[in-house]
Amino acid sequence: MSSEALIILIYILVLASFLGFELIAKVPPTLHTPLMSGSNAISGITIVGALLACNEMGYTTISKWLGMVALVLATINVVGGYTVTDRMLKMFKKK
Amino acid sequence: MSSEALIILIYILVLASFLGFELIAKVPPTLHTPLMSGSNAISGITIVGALLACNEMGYTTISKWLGMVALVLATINVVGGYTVTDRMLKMFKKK
Amino acid sequence: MSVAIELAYLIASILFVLGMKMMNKTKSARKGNRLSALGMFIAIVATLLQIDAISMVEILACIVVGSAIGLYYANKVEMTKMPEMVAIFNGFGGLASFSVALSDYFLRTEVNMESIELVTVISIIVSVFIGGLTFTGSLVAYLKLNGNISGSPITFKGQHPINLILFLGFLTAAFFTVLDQTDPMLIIILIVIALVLGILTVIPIGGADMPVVISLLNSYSGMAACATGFILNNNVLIVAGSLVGASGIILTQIMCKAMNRSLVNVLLGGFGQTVNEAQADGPSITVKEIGVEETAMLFDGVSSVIVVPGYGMAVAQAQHVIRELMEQCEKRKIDFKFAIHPVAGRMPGHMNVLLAEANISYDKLIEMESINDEFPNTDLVLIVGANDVVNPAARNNPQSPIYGMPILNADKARTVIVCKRSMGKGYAGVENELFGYPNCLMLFGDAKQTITKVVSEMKEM
Amino acid sequence: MSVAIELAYLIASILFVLGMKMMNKTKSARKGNRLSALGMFIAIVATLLQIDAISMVEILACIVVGSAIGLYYANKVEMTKMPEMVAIFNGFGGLASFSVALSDYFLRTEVNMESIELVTVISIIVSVFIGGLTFTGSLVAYLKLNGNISGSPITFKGQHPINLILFLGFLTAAFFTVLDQTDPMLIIILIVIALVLGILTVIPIGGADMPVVISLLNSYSGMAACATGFILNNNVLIVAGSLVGASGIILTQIMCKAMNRSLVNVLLGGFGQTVNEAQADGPSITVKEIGVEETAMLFDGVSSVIVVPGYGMAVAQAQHVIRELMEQCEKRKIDFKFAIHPVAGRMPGHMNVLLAEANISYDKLIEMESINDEFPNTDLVLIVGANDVVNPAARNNPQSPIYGMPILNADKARTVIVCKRSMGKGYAGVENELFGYPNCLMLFGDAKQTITKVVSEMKEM
Amino acid sequence: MKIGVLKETKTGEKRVALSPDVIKQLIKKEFSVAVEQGAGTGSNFSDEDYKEAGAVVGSIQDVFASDVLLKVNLFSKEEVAQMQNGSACMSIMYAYNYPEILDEMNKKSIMSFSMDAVPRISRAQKMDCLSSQANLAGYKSVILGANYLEKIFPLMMTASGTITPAKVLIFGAGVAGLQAVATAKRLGAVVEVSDVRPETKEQVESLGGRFLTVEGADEVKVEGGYASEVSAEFLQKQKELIQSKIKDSDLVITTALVMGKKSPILVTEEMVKSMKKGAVIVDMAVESGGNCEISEKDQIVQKYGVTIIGESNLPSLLSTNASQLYATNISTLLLHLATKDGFNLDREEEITKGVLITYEGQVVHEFTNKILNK
Amino acid sequence: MKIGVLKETKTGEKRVALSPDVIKQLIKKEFSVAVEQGAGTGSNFSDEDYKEAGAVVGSIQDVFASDVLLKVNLFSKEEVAQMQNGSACMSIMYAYNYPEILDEMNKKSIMSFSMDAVPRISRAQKMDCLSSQANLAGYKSVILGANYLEKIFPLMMTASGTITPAKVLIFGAGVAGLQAVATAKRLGAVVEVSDVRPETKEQVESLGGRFLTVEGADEVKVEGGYASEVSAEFLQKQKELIQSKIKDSDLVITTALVMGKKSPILVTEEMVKSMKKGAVIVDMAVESGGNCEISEKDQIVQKYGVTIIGESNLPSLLSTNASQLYATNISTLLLHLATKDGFNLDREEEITKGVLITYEGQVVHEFTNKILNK
Ligand SMILES: NC(=O)c1ccc[n+]([C@@H]2O[C@H](COP(=O)([O-])OP(=O)(O)OC[C@H]3O[C@@H](n4cnc5c(N)ncnc54)[C@H](OP(=O)(O)O)[C@@H]3O)[C@@H](O)[C@H]2O)c1
Ligand SMILES: NC(=O)c1ccc[n+]([C@@H]2O[C@H](COP(=O)([O-])OP(=O)(O)OC[C@H]3O[C@@H](n4cnc5c(N)ncnc54)[C@H](OP(=O)(O)O)[C@@H]3O)[C@@H](O)[C@H]2O)c1
Ligand SMILES: NC(=O)c1ccc[n+]([C@@H]2O[C@H](COP(=O)([O-])OP(=O)(O)OC[C@H]3O[C@@H](n4cnc5c(N)ncnc54)[C@H](O)[C@@H]3O)[C@@H](O)[C@H]2O)c1
Ligand SMILES: NC(=O)c1ccc[n+]([C@@H]2O[C@H](COP(=O)([O-])OP(=O)(O)OC[C@H]3O[C@@H](n4cnc5c(N)ncnc54)[C@H](O)[C@@H]3O)[C@@H](O)[C@H]2O)c1
Repeated sequence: MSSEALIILIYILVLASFLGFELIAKVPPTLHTPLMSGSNAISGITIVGALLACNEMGYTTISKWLGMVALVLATINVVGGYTVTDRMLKMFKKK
Repeated sequence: MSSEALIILIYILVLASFLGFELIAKVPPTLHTPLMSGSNAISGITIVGALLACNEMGYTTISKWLGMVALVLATINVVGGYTVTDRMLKMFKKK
Repeated sequence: MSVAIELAYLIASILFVLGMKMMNKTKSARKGNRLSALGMFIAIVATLLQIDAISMVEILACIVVGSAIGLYYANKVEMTKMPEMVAIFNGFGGLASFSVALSDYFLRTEVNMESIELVTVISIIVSVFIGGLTFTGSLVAYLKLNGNISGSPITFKGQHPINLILFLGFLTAAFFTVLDQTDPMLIIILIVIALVLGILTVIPIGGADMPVVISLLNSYSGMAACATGFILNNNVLIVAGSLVGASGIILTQIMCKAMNRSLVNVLLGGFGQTVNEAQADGPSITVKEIGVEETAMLFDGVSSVIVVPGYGMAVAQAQHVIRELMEQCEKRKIDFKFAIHPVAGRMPGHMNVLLAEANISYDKLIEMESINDEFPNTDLVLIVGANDVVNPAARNNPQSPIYGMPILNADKARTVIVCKRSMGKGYAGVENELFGYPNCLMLFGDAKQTITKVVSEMKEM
Repeated sequence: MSVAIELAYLIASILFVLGMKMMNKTKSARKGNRLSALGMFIAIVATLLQIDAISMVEILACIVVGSAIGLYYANKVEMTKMPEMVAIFNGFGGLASFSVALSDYFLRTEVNMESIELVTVISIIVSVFIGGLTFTGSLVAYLKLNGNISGSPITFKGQHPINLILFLGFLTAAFFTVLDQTDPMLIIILIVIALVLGILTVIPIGGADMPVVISLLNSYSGMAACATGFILNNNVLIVAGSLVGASGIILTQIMCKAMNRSLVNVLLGGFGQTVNEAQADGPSITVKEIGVEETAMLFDGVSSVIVVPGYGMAVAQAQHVIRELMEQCEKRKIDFKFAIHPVAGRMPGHMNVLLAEANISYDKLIEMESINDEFPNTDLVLIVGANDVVNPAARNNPQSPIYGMPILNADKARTVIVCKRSMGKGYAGVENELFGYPNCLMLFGDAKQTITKVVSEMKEM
Repeated sequence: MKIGVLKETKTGEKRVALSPDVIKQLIKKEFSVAVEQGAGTGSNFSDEDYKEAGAVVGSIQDVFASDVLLKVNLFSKEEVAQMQNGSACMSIMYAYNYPEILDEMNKKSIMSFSMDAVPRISRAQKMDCLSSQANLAGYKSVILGANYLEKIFPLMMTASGTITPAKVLIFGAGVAGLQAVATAKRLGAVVEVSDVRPETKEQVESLGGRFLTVEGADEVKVEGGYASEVSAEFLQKQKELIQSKIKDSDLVITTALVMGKKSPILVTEEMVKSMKKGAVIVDMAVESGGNCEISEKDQIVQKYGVTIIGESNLPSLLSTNASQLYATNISTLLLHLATKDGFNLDREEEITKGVLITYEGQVVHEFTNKILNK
Repeated sequence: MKIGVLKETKTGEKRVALSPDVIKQLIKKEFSVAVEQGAGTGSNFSDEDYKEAGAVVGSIQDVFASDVLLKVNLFSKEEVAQMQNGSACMSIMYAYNYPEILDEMNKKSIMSFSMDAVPRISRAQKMDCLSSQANLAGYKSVILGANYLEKIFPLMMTASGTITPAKVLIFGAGVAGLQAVATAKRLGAVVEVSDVRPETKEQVESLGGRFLTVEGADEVKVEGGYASEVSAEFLQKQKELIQSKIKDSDLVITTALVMGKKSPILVTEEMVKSMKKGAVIVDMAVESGGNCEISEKDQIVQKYGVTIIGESNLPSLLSTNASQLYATNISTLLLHLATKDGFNLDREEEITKGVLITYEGQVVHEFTNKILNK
């Protein structure tokens, strides 16, 4: 990776982190758990990495096996996370 | 510019814009004018562009002249902007 | 990587940001979650488009298995078990990042036999460390919450020094890994230390602090994803990961504040002293606690409320904030009354004076005889600083000094919340068994302060 | 471009973000501004390091000239002329971006004779358009505020169609420029249209709306800088420019809301109708509105508050919620008092009865004579349903039926918020000019309801 | 300029025209003040207090030798006789009721100012003794009623049973009426109010009282803040409403005045009969004829099991406060009209025009003349 | 079982032992009730009201022919003389003060129950007439004081000046004292309280009053809710504190009782001299000797410019409510002791043991015996 490319990635890291800070500045306590759960689902974005890791030729490499383990786990995280969050938030519906 | 490089610039644009939105979500009215003035000074960042534009060989090119005009203007904007903002904010000092 | 895919990632990133923003408000939270799910979907589909046909079968199989497990548990779990669920999902996320990092490491060192750039090595180490720690930490949190291991803090001497030594060991191993990227021994050391540290930092923490820990681990798993993004040079991982990492830290801080703990305390992993030991002597009663938010949610869901004020309301001067509570309830069309026990307080008419001061109209105040039959049909009774006047011992226990005194049948209501500072006794100095009843929840704290919080929670709903 | 310089830019960007964040709170605003100035300094120095020695002399000369002018005017200008100053500085910023873009254009086409990439061409056009428009627009705003041209809206028939035609003309010329980058005629057309549009969109707008316009133009100049960043492929320009662009839009929106105008209205440039005709008969007063959230924020930032209660507080029965407001303020260590006018309300001691009911201790209530000298040193006065008792006409206007009545000098405070339902008159039936004072903001609505909202906003902060 | 303060002579009057605090301020403005011995006793101001404040405490003769004489109540014939020719005097006069006193004053060319005639305009509020005294009277009416009532005001739920709150019915929501509402409400009573002026509804509610709306109420004319006489139809409807309410009332306070007229009868003998045993009526309009048919001035009547209090001088029962406020009122008016060098009248000015009754041997006050010449 | 209600004979007593409402409930339980003619007049209960409730209203002879006689105050020798041998009677007796009456009762073997001796335990609260009457007395003491005071209670900022709030100083935060705090506070006064029992601090503050803490207060012993005598040292310190506070007070209310003893002197003559002119003292302990040195029982004393009210029977001034509550108390006790078929005593039971004074010709009450045999 060129150092310029790295710097640009750092730009993105920094800006996104700031954004993360700002976005959660004020949350009512009732939303703490759903929010935690929802952002946990987002952190399942590592699924993209897992997919790419799986995309290796041949069967026997440890890399591929690790990738597949990662893929299953990340999928659980993503699918389960979003579903659970949605269930929680359903309760907030005004009667 | 490669399209990948462009996309990365767009990432930065998007994230910074979001951040801009979030940062100013709630400002007390008394701070409206100082904030406007302060962010105006930041927009004087174009001074960097002006500096780069001035950095051309030879004297006669229109580019260079434009660059120098830009530099003077941008400097006024930056220096004047920050100074004026500071003066305004001095008034808010807690007694 | 084609521009189209990069654009898809950009859109996914934007959707994550918007989704997270909308999760901030009760009204839009659900839509926000769906938006972020949409972003995830787009990111996954875009990635799948890059996949070689050969790997596709296994990949889809993995996805199907993962989805099935995720869906099954997410739908099966009871509402009360949500925190456990979040913990374990989070652990899986951490483990996934960990695995991806290792996968990439082995791919480069073992398969391609190439040497790795510095940035990438560091990223891999970070990802392994944080991912592994997140995994075991979350697992411990899950087991604690689930009751598989004791919820109370498990502490031993030298905890902190051991953690420190392990961490320094990790740093050393990391340093050598950077120098010699191909030694699998070093990597195994790194892995083991990360996993052990996850266990060691969470095990000494008490059950009540678990939500904070989970939130922090959640932030960590975001950071792990971010590190993975650096390994793979992938923007969407960086954006999403750092969003979660940063927002998780803030959320943790907010939660700490709500629990009156400092973040430093949490970050050092040194917290875990138990919360409010009920200081009751004599035959102690096991009580269930309820928090301010849940109280507010309970109020939000009922259709009839009776408030039983007592001397504690007078001491706390909580009458004004109780009027606000009344206003909030009436806005929600909840039937709201006060049950006035004739000897509540310390002088005849004590409650009357205070409630009149708070401008509560006389027709809301119901005498004991008239209201006692209404309790069984009442959804929620809030007892504010009253004790003796709702003590069922007056009915049940001929030995009790208050036996024979008529009491308010608050215990007969569907749910009873008792707002008082502690397990302290009332004027008569006797234990109150009501507090241990199955339909009774204790809301500990000064009446004015806690109810103020309940009201502001309700206002936000 | 070396890594060090890129890192410097990164640091500058971070400082801009932090600075802007800190500008949000009265307490930290000044520090924030300095932080952002530091960022700018770092960016400039880093850039200078790239400069060839040959150009250095002229560059330094330009910087010295610019700094001297900027410093001179910034220090000379009176406080009341601040908005003009901001407008003209902003115009210069726009013109600078415009010039840089043109400079780059000519450099590539005339000097280097190379063909330009699509992205760059578009960026140049955008930069020229926005920069030019910002310049002339700001100039007009400056002249209007300075009184060089009439502050009242200058309108003529067909304004909107002409603007539209010009804009379409610009788009056409832009299209052809993209096709043929070397035709200077096209560039001149673009320049002229941009400059003319700037004038035309601002000239029809009235003086009272100028702050909104300036804020919008400020946002535009940020966008111009951002476009310039795309031309030069420079991250710090993009970050800083888009920060300013986005925050400027939001700020404009907030200001519109405070003035009760819609942003669409402003964005279309079709604004300029005077602000909410106060439904008063007789000489109408132009007032500035404030919302609940901003009120809460104002309270959050001050150190002394005086509340002036009047008959409206009694009608709304707002005394209890005002006590809550007091509690919130006292939590923030804000000095909080009540100024009791002897004839506030409709009977002697009316306010005393109500405030005593709300349990506000007597020592918070200050008589008119004692408190009147304190107003000039008070950050914020909240007038709750009072009208006649704070009407400066009693001091100033011998024709007024209340002339000669002693009043509370609430108008002397730094900021005054008036909470009442409408522009309705008080007991004496006279207009209150205070409401139109520059330091006065109207918080319309029933006193109890609005202050309840303010309090719950404050609780969330 | 020398100011004289006489001791009040009316029976039961405990107020005094100037308080030591106010005298201090006058002395600062270089007036001199003479106070009759013992003038302040009823208000708990001792002669020492006055001396400390800078006044001369002297015999009645000393006081009569002043440029302006101040009192609370109207000067008697004897007092006028002792005044110096061409001097001035100020008090609550209700001048139109006492033409004979005015004649005496005119004979001696005495300039008189009436405190009750201060116009009810914003800038004159500080001189308005009708408001200041009515305000105290409103408070006192409730205390007095509460003291005579054999029940307590607030709702009380006790081990020995629940005591229901007292019901207080108030007629007239003027200054006195509103203060009565506030005081009764504070003590925990349920308060209902009847008034002819519809705008008082909001005012009553702002104090937590319930307003009894009579239909046809919009026909009432209001002149300068005072209710003018109302239609017979209105009164009839009001009566019916009251009849239904008064039966349950524990305390009735009547404050309904119509300026310059006999006050309306609102509580008839019939109604009193229908009331609960032990109920109490405080008739604050008793001085001008009474709102209750069977109230008697300065008497406490027990009839049909009801106690009817006809105290005509309620402010005097709160003499300390009443004198403090009255002193502020009268001194503010005096300072408006005079400097240390003497009176300085602008006879076109609204307040001066409003309060000046006799001047250079003539009754110059419009309203007084209107009533007297009728 | 026949219950007889006698008319009270004590001067100034307007209460009555049973109210029509309570009689209705007794009749439902198949008791029969005879009420002496005119017994309820003072409390605004007419003979008709009693008849409607189901009582027989008859002559005094009819009433004496009952199984149990009820009164508020102790029976006189003459009344005991007219009672049937072996019948029963109940009233507030303060038996230890009247051995001669007890002798008379014992001679006729009359069973007597004293209302003031109800033990202060939770389940007896409904019979506790000391609380119910003290509560009313506390309210009344403030109303009475406010009525005698020549100032108003609340702070009032008016056009004619600001009236500062009245300062009320209350001694003793028992039932009466606390109700006085609440009432004075409601009316807008600034209230300060002194008590020997430290736990009353929190109670006073819960009503918005300020508690004056005397150092050494922890030494006070409390027996069954009553304050026992306190150390001389404490009293001295308390005195000093009071001396500094009482000078500024407008209204002083004293409620400090020590059971079975003369009440402590808290306000000395010296202190009264130091008070403001026009101040008022209400001495609620006057019956048992008074907390104020110069208060006189049932007199209103004016001394040193201070009004000292020594009304010994404040509840009687709120006769309607007082009778209602007393009737609940006495009927609850009666129902505890008897059924429609007569008394049914369990002499080991705490309440019965507490209230039974004479039984089968003997004084059987421990505390009474203790005092009498001293
Ligand atoms: N009404 C009368 O006339 C009278 C007179 C004398 C005695 N009594 C007796 O007083 C008792 C009255 O019963 P009650 O139920 O009203 O009171 P209680 O039984 O005395 O209980 C009051 C409770 O309030 C809680 N508390 C105190 N301060 C508080 C605060 N700031 N915030 C929240 N809670 C607070 C205390 O628990 P924590 O310490 O855990 O917070 C206490 O258990 C009866 O036993 C009655 O017989 C009544
Ligand atoms: N104190 C006395 O003894 C006495 C006696 C008689 C007359 N006065 C006269 O009364 C006046 C008192 O002055 P003031 O400033 O207290 O009152 P004011 O001048 O009468 O003004 C009251 C204001 O309250 C607003 N208001 C009414 N209801 C409201 C609600 N629910 N929420 C928010 N605002 C509400 C009204 O404006 P909107 O309609 O726009 O909401 C009105 O302008 C003086 O002129 C005085 O001379 C006094
Ligand atoms: N401008 C000022 O600053 C100022 C000063 C003082 C008073 N005022 C106003 O003047 C008004 C009158 O004050 P006041 O106390 O002297 O009034 P008042 O003593 O003349 O009358 C008392 C009240 O009785 C009412 N009333 C008359 N006839 C009635 C009837 N038949 N039934 C029921 N009620 C009846 C009147 O409407 C009035 O409210 C007040 O409301 C006050 O707002 C204004
Ligand atoms: N268990 C129950 O249900 C119940 C029922 C009624 C009363 N009580 C309690 O009994 C207590 C006593 O009630 P009471 O009103 O009959 O008391 P009381 O009339 O015997 O005494 C009045 C008060 O005077 C105080 N006092 C005595 N000496 C004093 C001194 N030198 N200076 C200042 N204060 C002095 C006492 O402490 C007491 O508070 C009450 O506080 C109440 O809580 C309990």
